[in-house]
Amino acid sequence: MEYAFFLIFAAVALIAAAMVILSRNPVRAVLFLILCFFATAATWLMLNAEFLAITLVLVYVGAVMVLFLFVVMMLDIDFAILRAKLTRWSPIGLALAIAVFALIAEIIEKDQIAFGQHGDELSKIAETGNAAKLGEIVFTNYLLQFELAGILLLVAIIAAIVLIYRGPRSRKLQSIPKQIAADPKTRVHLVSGD
Amino acid sequence: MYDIKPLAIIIIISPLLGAIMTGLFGKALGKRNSHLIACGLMTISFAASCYLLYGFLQGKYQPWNRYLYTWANSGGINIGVGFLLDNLSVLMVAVVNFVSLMVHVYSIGYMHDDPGYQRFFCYISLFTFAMLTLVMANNFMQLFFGWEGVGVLSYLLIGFWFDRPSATFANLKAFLVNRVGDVGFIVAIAAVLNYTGSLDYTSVFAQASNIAANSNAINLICIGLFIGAAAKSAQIPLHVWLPDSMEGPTPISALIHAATMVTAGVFMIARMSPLFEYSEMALTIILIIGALTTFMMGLVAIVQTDIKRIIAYSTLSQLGYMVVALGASAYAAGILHLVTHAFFKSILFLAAGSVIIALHHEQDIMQMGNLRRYMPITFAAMLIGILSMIGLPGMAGFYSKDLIIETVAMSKVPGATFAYYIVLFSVFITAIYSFRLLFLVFYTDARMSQDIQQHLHESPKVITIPLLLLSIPAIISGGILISQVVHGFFGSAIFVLPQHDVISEFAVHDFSGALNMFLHSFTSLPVYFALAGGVAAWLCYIKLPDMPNRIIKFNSRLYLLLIDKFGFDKFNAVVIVPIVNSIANICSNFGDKTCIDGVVVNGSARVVVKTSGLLRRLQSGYLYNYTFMMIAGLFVILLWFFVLRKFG
Amino acid sequence: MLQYLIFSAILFAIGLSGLFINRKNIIVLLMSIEIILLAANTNLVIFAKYWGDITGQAFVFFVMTVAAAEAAIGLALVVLVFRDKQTINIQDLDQLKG
Amino acid sequence: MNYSLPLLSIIIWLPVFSGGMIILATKLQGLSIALRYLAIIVELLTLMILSYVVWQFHGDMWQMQFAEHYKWLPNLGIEYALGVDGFSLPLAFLTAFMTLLVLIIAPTQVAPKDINPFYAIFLIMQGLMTGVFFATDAILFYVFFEAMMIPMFILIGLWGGENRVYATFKFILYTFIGSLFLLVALLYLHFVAINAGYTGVQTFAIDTLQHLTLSTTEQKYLFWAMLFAFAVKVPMWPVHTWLPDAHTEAPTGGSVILAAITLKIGGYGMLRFLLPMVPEACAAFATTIIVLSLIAIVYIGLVAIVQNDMKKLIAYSSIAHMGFVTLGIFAIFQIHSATNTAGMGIDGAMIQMISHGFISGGLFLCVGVLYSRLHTRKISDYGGVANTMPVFAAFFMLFALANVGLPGTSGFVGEFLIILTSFKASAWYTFFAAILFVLGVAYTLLMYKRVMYGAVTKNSIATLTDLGSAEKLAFVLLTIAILILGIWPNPLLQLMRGTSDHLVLQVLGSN
Amino acid sequence: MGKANLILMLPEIFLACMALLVLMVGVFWEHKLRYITYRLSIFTVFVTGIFAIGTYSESMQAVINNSYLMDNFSAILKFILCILMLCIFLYSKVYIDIRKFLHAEFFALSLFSLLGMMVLTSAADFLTMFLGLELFVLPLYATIVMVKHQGRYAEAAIKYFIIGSLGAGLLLYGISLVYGATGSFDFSAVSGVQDLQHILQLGMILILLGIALEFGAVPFHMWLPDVYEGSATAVTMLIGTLPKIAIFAIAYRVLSLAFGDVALYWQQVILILGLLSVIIGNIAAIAQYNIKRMLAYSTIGHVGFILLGIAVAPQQGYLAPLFYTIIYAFMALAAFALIMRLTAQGFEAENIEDFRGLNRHAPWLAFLMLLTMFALAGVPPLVGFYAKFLILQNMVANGLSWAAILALIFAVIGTFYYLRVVKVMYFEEPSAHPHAVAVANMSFVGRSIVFINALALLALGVIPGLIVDICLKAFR
Repeated sequence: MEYAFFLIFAAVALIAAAMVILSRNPVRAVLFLILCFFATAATWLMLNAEFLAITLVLVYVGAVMVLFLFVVMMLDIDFAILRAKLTRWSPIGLALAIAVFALIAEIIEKDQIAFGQHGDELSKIAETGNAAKLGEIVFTNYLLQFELAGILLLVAIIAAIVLIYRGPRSRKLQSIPKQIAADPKTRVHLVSGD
Repeated sequence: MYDIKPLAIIIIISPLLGAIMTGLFGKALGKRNSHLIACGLMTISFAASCYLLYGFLQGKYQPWNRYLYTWANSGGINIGVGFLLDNLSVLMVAVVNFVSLMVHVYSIGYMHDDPGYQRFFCYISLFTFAMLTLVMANNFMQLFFGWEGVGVLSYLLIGFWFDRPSATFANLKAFLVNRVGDVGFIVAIAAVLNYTGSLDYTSVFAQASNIAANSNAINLICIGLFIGAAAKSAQIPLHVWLPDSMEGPTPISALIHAATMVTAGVFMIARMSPLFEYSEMALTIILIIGALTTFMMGLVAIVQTDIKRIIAYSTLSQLGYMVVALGASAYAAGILHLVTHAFFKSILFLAAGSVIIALHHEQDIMQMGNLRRYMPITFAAMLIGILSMIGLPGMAGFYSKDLIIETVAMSKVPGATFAYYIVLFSVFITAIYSFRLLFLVFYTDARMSQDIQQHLHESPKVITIPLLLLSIPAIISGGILISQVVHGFFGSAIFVLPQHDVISEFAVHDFSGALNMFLHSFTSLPVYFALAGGVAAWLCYIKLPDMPNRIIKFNSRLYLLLIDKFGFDKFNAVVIVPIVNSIANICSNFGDKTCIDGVVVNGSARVVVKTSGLLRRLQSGYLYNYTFMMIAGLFVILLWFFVLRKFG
Repeated sequence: MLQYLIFSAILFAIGLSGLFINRKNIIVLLMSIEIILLAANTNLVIFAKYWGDITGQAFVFFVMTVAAAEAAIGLALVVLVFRDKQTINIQDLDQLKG
Repeated sequence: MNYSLPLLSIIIWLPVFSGGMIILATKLQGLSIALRYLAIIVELLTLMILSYVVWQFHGDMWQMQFAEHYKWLPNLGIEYALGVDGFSLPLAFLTAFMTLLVLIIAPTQVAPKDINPFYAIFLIMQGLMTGVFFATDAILFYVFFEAMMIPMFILIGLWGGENRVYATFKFILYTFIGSLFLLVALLYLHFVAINAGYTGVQTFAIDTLQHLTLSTTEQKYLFWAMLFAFAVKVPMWPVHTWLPDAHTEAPTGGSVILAAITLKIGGYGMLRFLLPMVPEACAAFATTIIVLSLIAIVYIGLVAIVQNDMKKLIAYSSIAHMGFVTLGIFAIFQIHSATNTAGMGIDGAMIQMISHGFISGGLFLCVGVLYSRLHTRKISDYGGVANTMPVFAAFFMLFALANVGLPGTSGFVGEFLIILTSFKASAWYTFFAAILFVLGVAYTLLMYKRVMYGAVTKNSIATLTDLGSAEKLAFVLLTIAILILGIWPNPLLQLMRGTSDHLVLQVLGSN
Repeated sequence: MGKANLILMLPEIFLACMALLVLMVGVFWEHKLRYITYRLSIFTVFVTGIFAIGTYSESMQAVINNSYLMDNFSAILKFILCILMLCIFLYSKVYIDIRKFLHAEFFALSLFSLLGMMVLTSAADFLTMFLGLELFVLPLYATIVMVKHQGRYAEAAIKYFIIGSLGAGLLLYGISLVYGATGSFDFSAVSGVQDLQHILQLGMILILLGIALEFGAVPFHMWLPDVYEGSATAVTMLIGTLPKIAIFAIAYRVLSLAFGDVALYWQQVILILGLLSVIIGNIAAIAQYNIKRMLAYSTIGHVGFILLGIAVAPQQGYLAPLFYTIIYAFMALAAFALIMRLTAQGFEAENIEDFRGLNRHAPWLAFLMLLTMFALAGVPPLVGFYAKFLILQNMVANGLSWAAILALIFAVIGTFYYLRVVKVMYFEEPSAHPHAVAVANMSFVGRSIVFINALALLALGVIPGLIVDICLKAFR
């Protein structure tokens, strides 16, 4: 049962992911990505990562993806130009992607890895709520890293501001001398009738 | 027992000093002082050498062999600079100094108006120094030093008038040909060192019989040495430089290209007799080459029209005689001919020089004629020279040449019989070209322009006196020296194996004093050959002047061959030079420029640049290309790591 | 468990291929990177379960922070590029090459 | 022997620092003349110290004398170690001597405003090249070996001919490619030394590296690696093509130093590294090297004949003459009988190097004299110069004759000794080597003929002025050197007697 | 996390606080006191450096929660990072001033980036490493864009960003796999792994490649030239120097602490990457006309050498690559600083042609550039030689003479393009438009330090023992 769910969600996630890179419309791509995240979050739930799954949905889908969507829409993009067509090189790219995957899968498969080889601690933790446990670790063992992550976010904020901010826009104040000095000849353009 | 070291040093240093003074300070000294210094120092040297020769003739001095200083000590071998004075070298020294002195004096007159006056004296003094070093050397290094020294001075003197293209062509040719010979020479010297472990004459000669055990070694050494000698003494086929060398001033032709340098080869072989004796092969080659040179060059001399070239070819022919004598192991005879030839050939050249000056540098005998009326002394000297050369009984040349012919006849070296007939016949040829020269220059009608004819007069005293002084030994030296020579004057200096010793054989069987030899000559063939030659020349050039042309018409092919000098020059010019040139061009253009530089050096640079351009194009600027390549790289590395490495 | 790993590997491969198969839109590149990070995160979650070790999940937590930061900067850059060139076509980003 | 002063260091660094100072002070216009004299004084001082070293030197010893050891990079086993022996001393002296000549003649060659930097570069270069000869630590050697390329590069580039850029790059890349193999070889030897139990600063000492036991395979690889470095410098056929270009494009002084000194570093390197370190491989490949040398002699001799640029011709002639050096060095491996006479080959090679320094230096100076007057190197632009420049003609002739190996000049001594040695290996070697006697005459004197002889047909030549006093001084000094070495080479031979004998013993063993 | 440990972290803490302070000061006082943030930043870096070297001690090695390692290595590297940062600030003050981005944001971002790099030098687990890496690259993306440089900055930044993120992705995926094999993020945990070798090694390779990507090694090098060219010189200087040290540091940590036991597996990979980098970097540089682009390719070549050093480091020690990295950073610093010296307002000395005939106008500048170029080329007696020397020595000692020769051949080919710069400066006539040398494009202090920087390449060449000793101390 769980396996079937996994298969369904995995399939959805993968198809969505594929559509992200294949879709011709960026808005759709973002939406597919959101779908992909949702589906993946579902699989995470099956892996006893409830808190993370929720976070993924909340933070990613709720914030990051919306940001994406926002940017896509805000930028006045001529989608016609961006309509990606599969070029003649695409098969090679596809082959490469498949090859990379096959290789990774082949390597991983050799190790005969399976759940349960080291017990199932997480299920037990999940019963008490893994958010608490996670918080415990993050604020003790990984305090330093937590601080760093904080700085990282600060940096991201600064960076984003620095990148987008175009300096103080001059306020539109009335300039009396300018108005007085204005010459009608420069202001009025006579357009010939024909 | 007197120490003769000071004498030796005086002899050798004087010319060097003269050269240095005239060379470095010539401009400051002025012409007059320069020639006074040069001639004065030569006189000192000559006097010392006469004293020395006298001492040796008297038996007052013994052969003297001493090192002055160590030139190089390397690899356990000591190479020194020193002198070997024995009868052979002392005689040579005297001859060289005498001729050199005469030429010095003669040059005062001959070179009088030349802008390079001091330079000339510097050169000839330096030449004398080099020649003396060669002669007095007691080891191979020094021999080579002198050998090259005379070669270089010859080069410089042939090219003395360096603004003449022909002169600079000739001197380079001379040096080149000599260098070809030096290849053989230096290989031989190296072989000597290799087989004997020494370069010192005494110790090398002491081991000669040991080397002889290895016939390859002795043959290599002797043939190598002979190649050197052949170049210096202008034997076929390395003779081509000598006729051209006549581009130099005439005194030079007399000194270098008649009396001294060209005979260095002969001297050297005589000096090396202890080695040559053991190499029958080398002796045969020497014999044959010498005989061919005698004959062929004599023939060429007949058709030449340039007065100096005729004499030059005659020199070649006479050198051939000497070489033949060496080949027959009659080293003493060769040396004797060398001495007498030095005198009479100097006369011929100097007299020719006198004629040339008188005719304002006209050298074509077809533009001369009847000069005996205007230049009696020159004529007399020339006549003496020619008579001596053709071997008129009693003259110096007679004794030496007759001795050669006799000894060759006795020799049992393979090829001796062939050589004998050739040298015998060459007597005839000698007479023809000699008399042709004499007749065309001094007899017949004057063919020079009126202008010149009116100003014809005998040359000044500085020119005629040396001529006359040289005439004396040209007449008497043979008669004086013959019995000494035949009776082992050279003593230990020349070594002959008993089975080769034709001179002793001659001394025992046929020789009973110079006078008897003179008398006896009228019963032998050579004199009649010479006479026949004289008559033939008389017929052709005085009695029947159109005879030569008829002969030419009759056998024009031979004539052309002779005009072509048997084609040696043509061969060099048409075959050797172009081949060398084209090989050089191939090496330069194909080898260096195309292959090494073009393909390897610049080629690799081009490959790098091409690759660089390719990489530039790969760096297309498109992000997806970058990522594609990165991921492809990632894939390849993973593939290699996990699959191809057969890991796991 | 292998299927989970393969799932994330496929995600990873899709993410990678998104970087070069797409030739037009920079935003898709950003999304591809998100997919790659997602694959990594999924891996971490899988292995956290395998080891029964919560630190794996903690790592994911941090990665998500980083990813958000990256996304912010990335989008800012996209905006910038658009302002600069009036396009976000990858093929127009070819001034720097060679 | 207790030397209080580090004489060798002074000899190296005095010129380098003076050169640096001169460069620094170049801007000060008022000092221009003073700096020029400073350079000459420094040069003379260096020569005096060197003469003192020569005077105090024991020629019969093979050990390094005047040795200096200072800590430099103890962690890496590298030491600042200097010393002289019979090989390095004459070459160091040659370096200083030739630099002096270049300094003397420089004012006639470069523009007055350039003279101080020109001097400075030569002083620096001299110091570095002397360092190459004095270094007894392999890495120190290598550092000097490479470092001297920098001033040379700038020198040719700044004052060279039209094609100088190509020439400098070719030159420097060729040399770098060569020397990288040397570096790797030295590192390998160092590695072997460490494994053999050497520690500390010994691990890069040349002396240590000479005493390692190496397998035959190792020797072979090391041989080729080191050979390549030195073969480029020498240069041997077929890695010689940098030389004609570099020589041709370099300013006169540069050509002089290139020909006189840098080529010698190759030969010196062979004597110092190749032979003692990998004797077995040297013996194994001797035939190859000898054949290459003979090709250099004959092939390059031929190539030289058809050159129409004087400097190129002399450059090719240098290659051919350096062929004798390699021939002499490697012929000793094939002497079957009486190996104790092998020293002659080494001696010959050394003398040939010294002598070639003088002669090629002289010839390049000659071309420089002509170039400074007519600004062309093409042979066909000349003709009949002897008419207008008789004194110059005399010197030129002397150098030309020395170049063809005339006995009595230094050119003969080395070639003679090498030829004598080569016969002990094979008569054929001697024969082919002796061919240079003919080819040498052909190219040298043919050039002389075309440049100097003949009638004056061009206006430019009719107005030539003969040598100035500076040029005369330089030529006289060179002439004296050439003649003394030619007439009495024995003192020089005795100077390196001990070193040469020791090398033979080291390489061939006691027979 | 005890008190003592926190003191050891003083440099980082101080730096982080000061960076924030700079930001605040910038907001409130910058418009009044123009250079206050600049001065504050200088002060910060200076003091941080002192604190960093203060953490050096002969015997101490402190670990914070298995994830942060304070030892001599980190102390010395942090100190060097601070020196480099200080130099960059000093060099580029005027440059950024006339380009109007001398603002708190620039300094704050630079300081945060420095913080990230300092974290990297001390990181002892994968999480810290990952965060450090991100912390140091993210500000760099932003700084590229801050300086509106010839309209290509955005392209450069986005390329850097995408590829940097790809690198982070690879790294992260690799980390996840290693975590899968070990169950821990500590570097030290890796050594105990018995089973799951494949996963471990796949993870290891991916981590290595991620690091290689940040390094700019072939085949992950393609971002480097574009970023170098597209950034303003001050930023290129930043990108071209410090990160190399930080990335070397993390490579050292990961390879020695985590993968030290399985060195045999990764050595070959690194060797191949190194060789490829040396080959392709040097060859590609030849065809360049833009000097920054050329230096980028040359960087690839140098990175190749560092990787070669790393490849043999398990046997021979990390001294050689560390030495190389430090020396390289200083050489690159000098090179970019000298390029900066030729700039003027509205003019960037970008093309090699701009150096034409420099010797005529500014002999000193030309001479310093010459020293730098020869140093980069690795010609003795300049210090670049010893860097190569050490690497080669290690390679030969490891039996890789063939690779040493191969690398050297391409290094020699690389000499060509360095010499071409010298050629242009010395052997060619000045071009039509004058050099900007006369313009005050660097403060006096900056100029003096550039002078010292370039001459040090020569001086250290004469006494290279100094830096070698420092590097040796790092591993004590």
